[in-house]
Amino acid sequence: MEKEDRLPGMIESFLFIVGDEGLTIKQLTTLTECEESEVALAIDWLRGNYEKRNESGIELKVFGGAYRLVTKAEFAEDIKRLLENPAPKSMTQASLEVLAIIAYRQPVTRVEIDDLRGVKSEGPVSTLIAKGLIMEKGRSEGSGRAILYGTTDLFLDRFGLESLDGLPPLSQEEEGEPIETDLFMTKFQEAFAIENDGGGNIS
Amino acid sequence: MEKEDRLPGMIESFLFIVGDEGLTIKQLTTLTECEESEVALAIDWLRGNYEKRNESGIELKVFGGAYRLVTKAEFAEDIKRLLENPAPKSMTQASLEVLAIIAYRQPVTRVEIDDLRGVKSEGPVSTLIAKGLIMEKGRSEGSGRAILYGTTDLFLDRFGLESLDGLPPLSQEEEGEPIETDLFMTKFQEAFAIENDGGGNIS
Amino acid sequence: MTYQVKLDAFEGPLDLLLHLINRLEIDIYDIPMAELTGQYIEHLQAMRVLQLDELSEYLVLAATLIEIKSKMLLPVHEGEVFEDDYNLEVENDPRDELVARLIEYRKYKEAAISLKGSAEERSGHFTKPPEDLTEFGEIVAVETEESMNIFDLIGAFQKMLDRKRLKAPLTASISKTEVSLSEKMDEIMEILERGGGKCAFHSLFEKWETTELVVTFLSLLELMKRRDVIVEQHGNFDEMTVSFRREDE
Repeated sequence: MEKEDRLPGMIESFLFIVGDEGLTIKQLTTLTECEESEVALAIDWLRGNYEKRNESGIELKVFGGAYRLVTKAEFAEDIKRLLENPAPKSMTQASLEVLAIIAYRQPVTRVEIDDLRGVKSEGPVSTLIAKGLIMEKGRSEGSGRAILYGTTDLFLDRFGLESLDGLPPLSQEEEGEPIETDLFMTKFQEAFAIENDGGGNIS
Repeated sequence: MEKEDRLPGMIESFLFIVGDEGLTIKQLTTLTECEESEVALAIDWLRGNYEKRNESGIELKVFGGAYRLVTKAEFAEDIKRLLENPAPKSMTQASLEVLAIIAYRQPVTRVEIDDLRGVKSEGPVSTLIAKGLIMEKGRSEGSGRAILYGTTDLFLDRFGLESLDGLPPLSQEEEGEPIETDLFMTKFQEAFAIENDGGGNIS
Repeated sequence: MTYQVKLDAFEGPLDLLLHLINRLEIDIYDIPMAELTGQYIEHLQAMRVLQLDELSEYLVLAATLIEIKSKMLLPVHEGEVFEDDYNLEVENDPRDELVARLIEYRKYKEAAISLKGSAEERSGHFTKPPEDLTEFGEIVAVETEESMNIFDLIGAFQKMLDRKRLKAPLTASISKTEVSLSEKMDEIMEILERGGGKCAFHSLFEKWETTELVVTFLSLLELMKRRDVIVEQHGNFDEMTVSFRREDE
């Protein structure tokens, strides 16, 4: 009984120590020497508690299967202000497209990616590897034994996904114009308008 | 008024991010853009709150004028388990980080590795040596004659590389922009070199 | 119609085609091939700035468009159609394959936008570097399964650079606001004053922050250059002392 009382605090202290590494529920189970169900309960309790204390600056999130303590989104601006450094350059549209194809279709070869996009994707693929977002996941059965690509755990973390199941479903084509398309087109046009006004690069 | 409400959370998020370095009340005053008295009040409130929530795993402490979030002493024994645990991801991550730095920057001294990671890398370095993945590759020119580390043939073998040229390039961003601290360290070392020529040993 | 387009804003021929379809308010399931092909080729002509290998991909699609267009222009001769082929003839719209490709591509283009959104949201949550556990004792060298590969290595490195990005500017921005070279020089002179004109070299370096150490050191060098202070060491491993430079020297 006493052990259980200590469990949330113990988990909290572990998560604090490991910081951005996070811990999986399996690791937490080993570390706390408790049952997985108890750990899951304690995590839920902790998570709920952070949410309740709305004056709190941190909260508990799970990305890529690893639980971690992170600062609340509402303080993002304050933190960015204090960091003073330019945010890491956002990815190019090309890299994002390639990443989306790999995320949803993995494992996938580069030829398939090229075909889908109608352009060569060599550059974006190596950029994504260098960023640690995708990796080789074996070779295809075919004669060419082409490299199959898939996403990494870092991808899940960077994109705030619990697991690959957390990817939003691809838009289903319906008869009539899907709303998402309009939204996308509007966004695209906005980008375009900016482009035309400012004359800068979209990248 | 609203700003005041956000103050404890903001301070908590700041303290969380800086980790073991902590922040002085002066720094917090600058960072939050509040009055020192308000900050002091918010800290007291935060501290009291941590004490009240006795299920909490962390608390707020002052060491040498710097406020820090730390784990509660009662979990010290449990945290030791984090060191002995068979496979905490963080340990692997630490070794991989060190290995990556050595692979891409070799030959490299331990001080450089520590500096890049912002934590001591003694443990991972000796683990990697024991595993035969890295080895001593001579001594640096500097006054300390620090050991230079490089990767071994076993490393190439384990990671399926023909040669070091087979390492995928890291994203250009990283290569291009020198990290601020690196710049400082370079200056520092230059300054030291000058000093050394003129005078005796600094140690 | 003159329409200024920045062509490198397109990710490829399919992207350009989608853009045109939207701008011309074309129903993607019933594309007027003549109009679209015309517009597409018009754009290609403006694209001469593109590199040849990029252009070739656009040209391939242009050829496809022209092929579809000409197929559609071909009159369907009733007599040549076998009766049991009738259904096939109806379904086999020459545009089908292109439409399917466009729709498939559009799916991922949308997914890319939503991914970008999740990345932005995620970037609003900051975390901290792992604590240094050495105070708790010797880190046990852990034997892990050797299933790691080069990609784990890259991932680990990227993560560390991120962490660095988060950490370095934070300490730098704090020290920047707090210690400038001239402030530090004044501080050193004050310390000397208090110490009766001298102090131990190492006592100036008791702060742990890298940037502050550097500033202190550079200040000291500057003071030496200006001949305000002098640094002396008697024996090889003796303590160095910093002192005011005497007038008569």
